[in-house]
Amino acid sequence: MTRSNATSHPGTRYVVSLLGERHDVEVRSDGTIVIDGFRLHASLAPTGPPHTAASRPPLSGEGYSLLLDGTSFALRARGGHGGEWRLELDGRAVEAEVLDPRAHRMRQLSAKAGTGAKLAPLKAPMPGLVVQVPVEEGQVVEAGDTLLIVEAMKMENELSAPAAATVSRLRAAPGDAVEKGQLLVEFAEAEEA
Amino acid sequence: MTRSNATSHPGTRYVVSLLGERHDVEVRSDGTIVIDGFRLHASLAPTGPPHTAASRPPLSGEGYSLLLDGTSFALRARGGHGGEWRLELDGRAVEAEVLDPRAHRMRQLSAKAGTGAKLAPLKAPMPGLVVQVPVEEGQVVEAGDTLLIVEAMKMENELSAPAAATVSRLRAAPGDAVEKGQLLVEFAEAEEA
Amino acid sequence: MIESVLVANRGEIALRVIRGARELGIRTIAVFSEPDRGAPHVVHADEAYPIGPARAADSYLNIGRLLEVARRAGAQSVHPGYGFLAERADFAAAVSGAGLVFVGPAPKTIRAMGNKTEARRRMEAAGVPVVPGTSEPLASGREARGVAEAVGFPVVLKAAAGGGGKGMRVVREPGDAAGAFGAAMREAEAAFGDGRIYIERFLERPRHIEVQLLGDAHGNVVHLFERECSIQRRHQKLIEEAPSALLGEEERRNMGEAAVRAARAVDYVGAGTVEFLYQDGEFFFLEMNTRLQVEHPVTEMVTGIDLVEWQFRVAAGEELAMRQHEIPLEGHAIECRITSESPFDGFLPATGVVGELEIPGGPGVRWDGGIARGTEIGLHYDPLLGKLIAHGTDRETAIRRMRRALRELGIGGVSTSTPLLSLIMEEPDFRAGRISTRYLEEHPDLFHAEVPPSARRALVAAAALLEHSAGSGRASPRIRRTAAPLSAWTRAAAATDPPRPNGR
Amino acid sequence: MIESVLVANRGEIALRVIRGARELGIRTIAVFSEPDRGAPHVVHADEAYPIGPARAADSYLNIGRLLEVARRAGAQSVHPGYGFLAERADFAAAVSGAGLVFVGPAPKTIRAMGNKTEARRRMEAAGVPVVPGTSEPLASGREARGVAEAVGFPVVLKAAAGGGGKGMRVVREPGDAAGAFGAAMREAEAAFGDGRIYIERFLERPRHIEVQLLGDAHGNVVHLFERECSIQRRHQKLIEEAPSALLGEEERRNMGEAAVRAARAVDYVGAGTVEFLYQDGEFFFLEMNTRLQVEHPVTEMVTGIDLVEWQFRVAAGEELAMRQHEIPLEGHAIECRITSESPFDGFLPATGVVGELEIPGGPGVRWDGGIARGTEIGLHYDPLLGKLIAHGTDRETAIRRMRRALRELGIGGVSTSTPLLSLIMEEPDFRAGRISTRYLEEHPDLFHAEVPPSARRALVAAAALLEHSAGSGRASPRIRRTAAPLSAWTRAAAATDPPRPNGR
Repeated sequence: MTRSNATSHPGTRYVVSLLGERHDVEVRSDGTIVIDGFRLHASLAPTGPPHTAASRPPLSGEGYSLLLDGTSFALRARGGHGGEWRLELDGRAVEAEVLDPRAHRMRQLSAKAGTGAKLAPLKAPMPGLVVQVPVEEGQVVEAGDTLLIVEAMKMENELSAPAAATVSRLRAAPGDAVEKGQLLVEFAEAEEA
Repeated sequence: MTRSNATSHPGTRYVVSLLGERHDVEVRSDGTIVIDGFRLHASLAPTGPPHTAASRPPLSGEGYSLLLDGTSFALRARGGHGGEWRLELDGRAVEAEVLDPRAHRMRQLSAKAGTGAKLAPLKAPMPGLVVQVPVEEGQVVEAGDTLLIVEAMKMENELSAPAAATVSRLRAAPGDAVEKGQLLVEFAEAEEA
Repeated sequence: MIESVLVANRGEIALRVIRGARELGIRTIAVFSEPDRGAPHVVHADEAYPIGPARAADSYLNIGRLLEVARRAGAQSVHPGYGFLAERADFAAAVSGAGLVFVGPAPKTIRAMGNKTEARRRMEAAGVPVVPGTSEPLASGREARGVAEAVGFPVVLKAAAGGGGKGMRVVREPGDAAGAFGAAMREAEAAFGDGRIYIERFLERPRHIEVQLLGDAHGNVVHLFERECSIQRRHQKLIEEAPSALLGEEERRNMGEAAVRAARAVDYVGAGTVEFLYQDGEFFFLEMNTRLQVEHPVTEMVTGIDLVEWQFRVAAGEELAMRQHEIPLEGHAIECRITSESPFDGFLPATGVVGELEIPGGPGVRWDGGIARGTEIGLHYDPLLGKLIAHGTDRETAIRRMRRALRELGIGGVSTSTPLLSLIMEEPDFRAGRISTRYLEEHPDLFHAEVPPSARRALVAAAALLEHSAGSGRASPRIRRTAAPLSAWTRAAAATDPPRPNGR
Repeated sequence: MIESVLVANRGEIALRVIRGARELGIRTIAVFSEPDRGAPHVVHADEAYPIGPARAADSYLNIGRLLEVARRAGAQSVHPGYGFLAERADFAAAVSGAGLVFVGPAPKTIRAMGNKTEARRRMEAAGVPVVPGTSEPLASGREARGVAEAVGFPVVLKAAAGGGGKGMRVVREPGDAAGAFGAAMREAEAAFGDGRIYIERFLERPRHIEVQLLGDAHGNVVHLFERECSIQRRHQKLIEEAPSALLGEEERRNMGEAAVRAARAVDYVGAGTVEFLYQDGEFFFLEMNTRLQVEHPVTEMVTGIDLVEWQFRVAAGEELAMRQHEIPLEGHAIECRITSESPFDGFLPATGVVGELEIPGGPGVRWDGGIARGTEIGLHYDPLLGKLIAHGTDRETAIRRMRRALRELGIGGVSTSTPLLSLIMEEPDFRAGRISTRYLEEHPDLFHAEVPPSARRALVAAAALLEHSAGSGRASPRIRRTAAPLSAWTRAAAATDPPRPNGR
């Protein structure tokens, strides 16, 4: 890994957002990649059976071998839409978004317009059956208070408030079967302590 | 397994050619199959990850579970053209051809027209490098005589005559790299012993 | 010998039993619920028959349907595995009543040990130490609070019919007793159809150590040493070892003998386990599991004894071939449970379809799995995908081997416990054997592990290269199978070959 | 201890060495030829570097390039695996010359044993019995014929630099001597770059029994008992076992002691094997392999000793921790070589891309593989895809376990030796231990095994159901993932549920 310097191999630039951080990347035609100013030799090869372009399995990740300055990484990757990739490395799944620099700036500008301080609504982290809802609409809750009990895989899972807030709307009731990502509880602005 | 009898579930008929034999098969809508007059309960299910119709991997076989009157078989299958299937069971690969009865009869009629007694030409059973060709065109060979030596995987493989014959044409010479299935030696009519 | 067996289970344990039976020449008959039609236990059995829809109560717990399949398929015996009907005395009795061999202990033994309060009474009578607590089920949340105050906090509520941590709740303060009682009762009712709950003194930092037993119908009982199963989350075991890193020779012998006394007290026939809690040099009877345990492979690896084989032999009336002093204890084995859970996200259950599947190999590594490419991981059943077991000459070697094997294990398409297990294998307290059932609580850092910088860089590079290769249109996201983009090293190497037009 | 190693090999043995090194905390550096870019040994190593095109002479045999990679990657040692450069004294010398540790014996030891005629002289001097024959390479086909007539037919021609059956020819009649000499010389020249051939008396029905050795730099040498490798085709081993089913205790001790004498005669350091031919109570030195053997896992499974671990320890200068009498011999282990060949078609090499890959698991089973889904099986390298090893309390148990494991093994997309191996596990002479190196010749029926009627029926049914499901257009060959076509049994079962509109 070396500090990047002037080169006769101009590359293609990308902005990669991953694990909450932004990285500037340049993919060069000489088999190197520049990440946040550091240049590395890079080689990526699929390891699974070959597929034709039309037969790429869309539902499970494909295996890849990445060599980065010689260091070997085994990854699985699945492409989504608009530069989204779901990557698996060492048993952990990570979402990445790859944009060209201009698209990234546009995205940032539009995001700034709608910022607020409201607590994000609670969504179901897994599919399951709602067993109990020990709070009511309008109730003030503290961080850690139980909002719902959801049964999944024969275990009860307590979903609790991530911060102090007022419950503005309950979207689930005991007995409901909920899907992963389904909206469960909405909050009003956090109370000042 | 029971002898088939009259049924209210008329099925679809096929002729399956496999391992040199012909089998009459009827697939019924009630979950049974009749093979050469014997009726069995049958259930076939894919075991691999789901693919959309467009993304079926064409280059490697897909796994299937077959239950035949309850007996469990693990197969891999790959479809070809015109009712051809390549099946793998217990580590053995088998080619099958599935035709409707009418197509099968047509096939038989056209085959009868062109039958001859000439020895089939020798084709390369595997890819490799031709090391020696100890016979000449026009030479009379006995069954078991070495026709070519082909090196593959660092071993020499002797290809010998399957029966007495006259070598009519040599299609390979020492030093040639040959593909699997490539024509190597053609024969004239077999000599009468 | 037994000629055929219906395996009344699914997943990795059904496959384990099928393997054991097949090695003995026993015809194997699997059963499957609708979503399990293409599951590995169906594919690997000699025969397989449908038993109903996904819901366990309508399929794997449906005694009538299981016996009907056994009859039609001509099964001579039934193996229950673990979970489902494995500790249901009525099932064992129904199997025997249908003229079939039940591969497990007698109904009266299951009944005696399945009722935790009854088991306590029996153990006290046999001179096996028990944890202070009640012997009767609790009637209400109010009674729970009263009894708890009498025994002294903290206490633990447990399902009388239970096992595996289901219907279990720890209560530290009087005010929590009634609520915990309600939750435990609901879970127990859902899991076992039996909501009875009893109460015990809760040990603060115990180790969970259990002893494997084998008994035959001729009155012989031997123990196969202990397993340490202290690493748990939500009272569910995560990592198990044999032997325990803690016990000395004398403690090992004492505990083994107590376990044998426990088994003799209930005329035990088959493979079973006595679980103990160990704290400060004392051990207390926790419960007896009258079945094969999830973690039985670690015992098999240190003793060389095949427990499933002996379950079948003993069920067929054979006498145990080994006496206590002949049973070896060689090296050390560790098992990691690979579950479909998100360990860094509160162990939330994960679902998906298994894509790529890479199974570790090489010396001293065993994989007991219940999945294949294409297996759908849903929420109907247990989240256990498989078990990775490593054996070495000592604990340190086994841990190093496990770390290596975990790194090789690849399960695409569903989140698993694997990355947490890898971190535990590196953690100094675990490596030193300083563990208790509170290990995970006491090591919260494990759950906030950062992705290391080198891995982060690899992820960034991979994402950029994939997107670059996919092209702007993203219509044909192909990457060449040969090294692409061509590494500069390859080019450098190529440049030492005879000159080429584009050589540098 | 050694801190890093360059593994100068590919396939299953590269992976085996990487696993062993990783467990010791040694950084692993792989090398790869162009077609091996995505191979398992690249994926599983810590680092990997390209070394050239497919042809072994330009990559895996390219000493200069290997040492250049070792230098640039900062490798502290080099492990050669088996094959390729493993028994090339010049490579061992070049590695040492570059200041790196060669994980193997000294160049002079390799040289002494690599030259078969030199080895014979050494062994005779050390009192190790050898087969009657020449100690000098033959100059011509004519000389071959003359010497053969002096020794007495049958004779065997062997490559002086050889091993693994390459460049080997049996001659039974004077007229065949010259032709066989030419073929052997060409093969030896191609395989080893050394066409020298010598001659020996050929034993008609010998067993191939070999002894595993470990030596350290402090003068200690122990043996780890024998392996029986009599089941061979084209002089290439197919099935190996430890211990031999044949040897008695005294023969075992005598052979072990002879092997230790052989090792001491060449100051052996590292893991090595002395191969013997055994016939009618006599054994003869065949050759010594100064490297790890393909079949080393069976020894590891019966002794519990990790041979790769000890290769590294000894190379680092450590003293052997075990003395001869402390080495256990527990149970019985069998290895089956899974090769890309068509056993029912004259063992013709098979090529393809590995599609589905199902690896056996459960108790007593080990898989040492070099393939993954997507691995291209070409003709550039050895056809060994992987090794399946089974261990049990005795030979019968190990065979039953192997039969079970072979049934589980699934390798899609390429023909393998698996179905033949399954048949051998059932064959009465093999099961009774009545084997010799001529076993396969003497059991031609194995190669004409019919597909059994039940399997044929299953194939016919599957073909018809697939075609039926694919439909007339064949555009969308889909089968529903749930049981489809719905089995009549499922329907019958469903009919016992509460009445439904379409229930019967």
